[in-house]
Amino acid sequence: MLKEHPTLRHVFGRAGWYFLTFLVAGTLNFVLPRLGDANPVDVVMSKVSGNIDAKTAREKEEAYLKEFGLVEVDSAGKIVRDAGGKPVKASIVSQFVNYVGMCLSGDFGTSIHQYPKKVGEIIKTAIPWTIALQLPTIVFGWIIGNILGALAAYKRGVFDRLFYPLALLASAVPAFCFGILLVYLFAIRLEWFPAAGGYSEGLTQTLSWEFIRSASYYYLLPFLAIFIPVVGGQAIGMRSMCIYELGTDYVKYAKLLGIKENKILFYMFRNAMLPQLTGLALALGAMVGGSLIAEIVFSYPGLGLTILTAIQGNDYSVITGATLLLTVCVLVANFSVDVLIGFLDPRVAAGIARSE
Amino acid sequence: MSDLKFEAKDLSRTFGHGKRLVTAVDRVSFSIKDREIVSLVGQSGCGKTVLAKMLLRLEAPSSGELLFDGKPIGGVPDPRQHWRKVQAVFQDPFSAFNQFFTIRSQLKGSFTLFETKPSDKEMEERVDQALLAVNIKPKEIEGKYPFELSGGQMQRMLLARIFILRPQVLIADEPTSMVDACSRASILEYLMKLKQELSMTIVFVTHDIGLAYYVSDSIFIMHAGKIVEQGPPDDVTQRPKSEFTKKLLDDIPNVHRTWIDRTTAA
Amino acid sequence: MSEPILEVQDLRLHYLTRFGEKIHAVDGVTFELKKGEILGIAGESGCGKTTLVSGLLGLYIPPLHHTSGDVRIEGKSIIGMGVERNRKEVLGQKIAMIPQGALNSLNPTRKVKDLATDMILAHEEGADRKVVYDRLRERFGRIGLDAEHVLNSYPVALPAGTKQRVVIGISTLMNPKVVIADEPTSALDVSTQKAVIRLLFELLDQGIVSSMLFITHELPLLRHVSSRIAVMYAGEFVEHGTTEQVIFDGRQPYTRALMGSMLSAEPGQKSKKPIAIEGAPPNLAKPIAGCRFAERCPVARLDCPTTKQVLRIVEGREVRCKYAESTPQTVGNMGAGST
Amino acid sequence: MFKGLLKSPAFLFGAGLFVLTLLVAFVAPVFMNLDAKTRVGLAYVAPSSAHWLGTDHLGLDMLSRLVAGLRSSLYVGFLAGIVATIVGTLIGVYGGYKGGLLDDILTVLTNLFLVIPQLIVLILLSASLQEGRSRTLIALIIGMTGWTWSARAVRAQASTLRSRDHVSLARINGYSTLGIVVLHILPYLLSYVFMVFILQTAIAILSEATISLLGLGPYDSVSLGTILNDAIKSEALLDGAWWAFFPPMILVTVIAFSLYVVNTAMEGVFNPRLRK
Repeated sequence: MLKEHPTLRHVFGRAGWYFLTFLVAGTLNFVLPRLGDANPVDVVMSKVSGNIDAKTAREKEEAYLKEFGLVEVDSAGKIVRDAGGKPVKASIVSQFVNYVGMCLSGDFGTSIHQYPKKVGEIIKTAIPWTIALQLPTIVFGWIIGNILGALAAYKRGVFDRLFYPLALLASAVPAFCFGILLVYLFAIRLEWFPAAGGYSEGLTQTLSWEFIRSASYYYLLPFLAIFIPVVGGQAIGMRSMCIYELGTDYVKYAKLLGIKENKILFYMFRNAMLPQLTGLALALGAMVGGSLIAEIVFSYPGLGLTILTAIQGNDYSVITGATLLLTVCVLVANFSVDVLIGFLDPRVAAGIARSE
Repeated sequence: MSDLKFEAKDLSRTFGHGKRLVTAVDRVSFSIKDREIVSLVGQSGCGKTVLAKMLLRLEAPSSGELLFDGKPIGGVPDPRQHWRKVQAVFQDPFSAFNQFFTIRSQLKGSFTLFETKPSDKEMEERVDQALLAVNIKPKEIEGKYPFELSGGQMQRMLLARIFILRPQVLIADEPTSMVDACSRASILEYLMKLKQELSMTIVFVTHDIGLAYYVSDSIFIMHAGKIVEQGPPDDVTQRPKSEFTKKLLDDIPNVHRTWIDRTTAA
Repeated sequence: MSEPILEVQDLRLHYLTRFGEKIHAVDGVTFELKKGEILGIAGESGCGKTTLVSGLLGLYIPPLHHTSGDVRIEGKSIIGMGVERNRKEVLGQKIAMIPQGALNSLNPTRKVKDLATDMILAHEEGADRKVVYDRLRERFGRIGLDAEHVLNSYPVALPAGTKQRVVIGISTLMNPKVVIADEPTSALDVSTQKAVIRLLFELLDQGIVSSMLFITHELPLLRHVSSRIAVMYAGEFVEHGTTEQVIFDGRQPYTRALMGSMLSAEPGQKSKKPIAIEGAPPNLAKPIAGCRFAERCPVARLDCPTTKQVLRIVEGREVRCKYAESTPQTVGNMGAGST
Repeated sequence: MFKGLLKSPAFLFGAGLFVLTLLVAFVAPVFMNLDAKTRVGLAYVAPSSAHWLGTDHLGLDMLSRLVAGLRSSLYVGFLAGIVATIVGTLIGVYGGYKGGLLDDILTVLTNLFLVIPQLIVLILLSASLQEGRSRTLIALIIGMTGWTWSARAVRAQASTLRSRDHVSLARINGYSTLGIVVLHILPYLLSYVFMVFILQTAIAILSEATISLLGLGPYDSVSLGTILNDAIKSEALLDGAWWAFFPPMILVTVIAFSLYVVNTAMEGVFNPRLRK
């Protein structure tokens, strides 16, 4: 059946590929925090053990060890102990099995810093903010950047000569630097916009008109901080893609046929856009990473801030939970772009183009 | 030892696997005699270049047998032994040389193949001789890089390399197709000179049946990976047996024969 | 004879290099093309034939510039008419191009019918798409294509021979007065080449196109294609006559060399010896006093490099060689008599 | 070929800008009395003739810190750039030239790590390293996680070279695989690999700044990123102490921008299709 539907086959192929990527990413998420010699529980204990007695400290430590799946647990949920009454350390394999089981049930563990708050809960409040900020920004940035890049390639001359260095500069400015500049200028100096947060403090997160207005007001600066570098980077890529397309045989032929200029521009734009989409899929990870840091500059209540607080509080379970979820988001976004390519590129539809 | 240079039995070469399996050379059998000029004639994609690369030991056969001097080509562990005896000139002389080194140093690089490298002085002398053999004064190319010469000159550099290496067999892959019509004749002249001076066996790979007819003792017509017809040039071109050869000969424009009958075309 | 469709009068074109040098790539070309006629132009890479084509289309995109001379189609000059008018009234409408790389000439992300419709709409604004589609179906069927299938395909799905046909079909949709075929067959195998040339004949015989220029680097091929042949070297026509004259009795030594380089598979060919000509065409940035081929000519005489050569009529054809009358038969060997 | 670069105004501008930052980092300390370790006044003292860029949150001389930070950032950038370029080039050239099963595996791995955000791997690794986080280790980590796109790019280039006639000719000339790669493949990739190196360096400097901002910067030295992190943590932004965050910000941007300009200028010179 799939044979007659190359686009569908492409979609399934990509889905399988991203699932494989997810498995690798998930494994990394498990392995990397365990690479260093720092044991998360030791780190936490060193912070909390100062003003408690030895017994409470040991109970606390054991609770943490269990929470982290670092000790063997019997079927009744009790810690397995050796002859000396010490908890038996879980083998790396059983740790991994435990980890996979928890991930599958959507349980990312318990926060250390905000004990006994569940990690899932913390992330759940942060993730809508990050998606609401980044998704539209990257999509619009991509569209506007591509239009500007195509214009520069087509017009050349003065427009290109002014626009190109600016686009290069915009793509070189890290989102966080741009964010700091915006906060300093428009929030601290001019006081036109708020310097930090996602909405006015007194409000509750409901879908009230007042809340939306406040959130939009807080949205503008972080939006610009991410938007401008994305536009710059995309415009530069699109510009060189379009210059390439303008030199191809099919454009020359279309000119020889007397086809109208704007029609040829449309050909160029469409064909240059396809590799730009592939490029977007590849750059998405870096873009999201950069934007995350920009969120921090604005103390935006998204994942960036969550990760920062977790790092400052050595909150391992939150760090790993947040990064895992972020990876999933990036992979889903990547997959969507790939599916989009499958529908837009007739070469995929004809079953000719690649499916890595 | 027989007087056969190459012998192939059911020789095949495939690329890829599964659904994407492409058979470039499909169970061909042939023999090439010592000091013979054989032409592999076919259109692009017929498998002639892949077959030539197998003769050169640049591609390994997927199945079947390919003997050189009675022994399997892949049997000798060091391929350099094969390349001392079997050498090649390529279609595009510009891409055949490395643009980062002078032509002279690359010609000298051919001595890498020798079992015992001659002294530097002898190498220089032999390069000079080879250059003179293709009618180029050593001074003309002194300090020059490939992109500084014309296509005809570069093709002669490839031939000069053969004069240095003096192999028993030369595989010539479309040596005249990238050269302007005017220079084509001179390239042919040098090839014939090589053949006479070194009493070489030459395997010509070409799409031009006229050229094949002109130079060869034997012609192999290739189509879709198979050798569809082989024999002496007069038999193959004047009394073709295979339908493919007949169509090929019919489709080649020939100034002395009606090619397209315009009265029936309308 | 009927009125000429295309008249080219002493056309001169030059490129302006970054260093302000003028390269005179086409240097005084004159010819006419009548209804139903095919003129072959033969020359090797760098002889100026591709530049000549741009000139004939009226496309002067820097660094290419028009120096002097005129190009007229049905009596009307197409030189100096603004880009937009040139696009609408000339390109594809009066002169159509069949480009060299047909395989890459079709927009890979556009169905054949959409590209063809774009072509028609570019010249007939506001045409009804339904009517246009019927017209496309009719025309594609006429040139031997499975119209319904081909029109609804993307180029990637079509085999090379079909793609070549599609390009020819689209180029000639507006029934152009002149078709310029620029090496349309050089990338094809001989069987497809034959089919393509047959198709070009059909278009001419059916009156879809009025006249044709066939440009190639293979002079012998023109034997079967054109009624007249012009041989081009270093920006000039060096010989211009009927196909019989040029192919079998070329008087410019260069024409002979081009003919001699072709070997055909027939008895008697083995004994002939092709004449080797070395060297490269001259640099066109500098003025050349004498014959442009003198440096490479195997029968050049002492005064050839210094005497200005003009096109003159020798035995019914134009030739640019002072010693055309006595060009020895030994140059090349496609001598007359073997017809 | 490299002469073309010296005629390109964009290249000269970008390279000039970058050299300027090098001068600030390595020549300025020779002429100026810089000390990044001693308190010279209160926190966030505004710039004066004695302290051109004022003081930071601890009352240290900002200019001294900045120069030290710039050196660290450049060190991390170059080291990570070199590691990523070498790893990427080796994997790319091997895969592109040799092909085969190992190439297939490497290609799958490369594409896998290409979509997993580098930042996430950096965060997880740096967080688990704790006190062991020296700037050298950070550079190595950035390099070892950043090679993927350069491997992919180099592989594509190398595989087109593999089927080139001059490589076939080198083979039948009897050159060893190493000889072919060194003499007949790498020279063709040289300008390309250099461009990869420049981009990798720029990206590494940005990456270091990014993880330092998260508080995962080097423990053993100050870098542009840690200066920024200090400024943000100590609320220099809200205090209006612009000298605490603008200078490191500008330096990071100038380095990235100048390297981007150099890279695109090189592309323009080496890739004639973009020229006009």
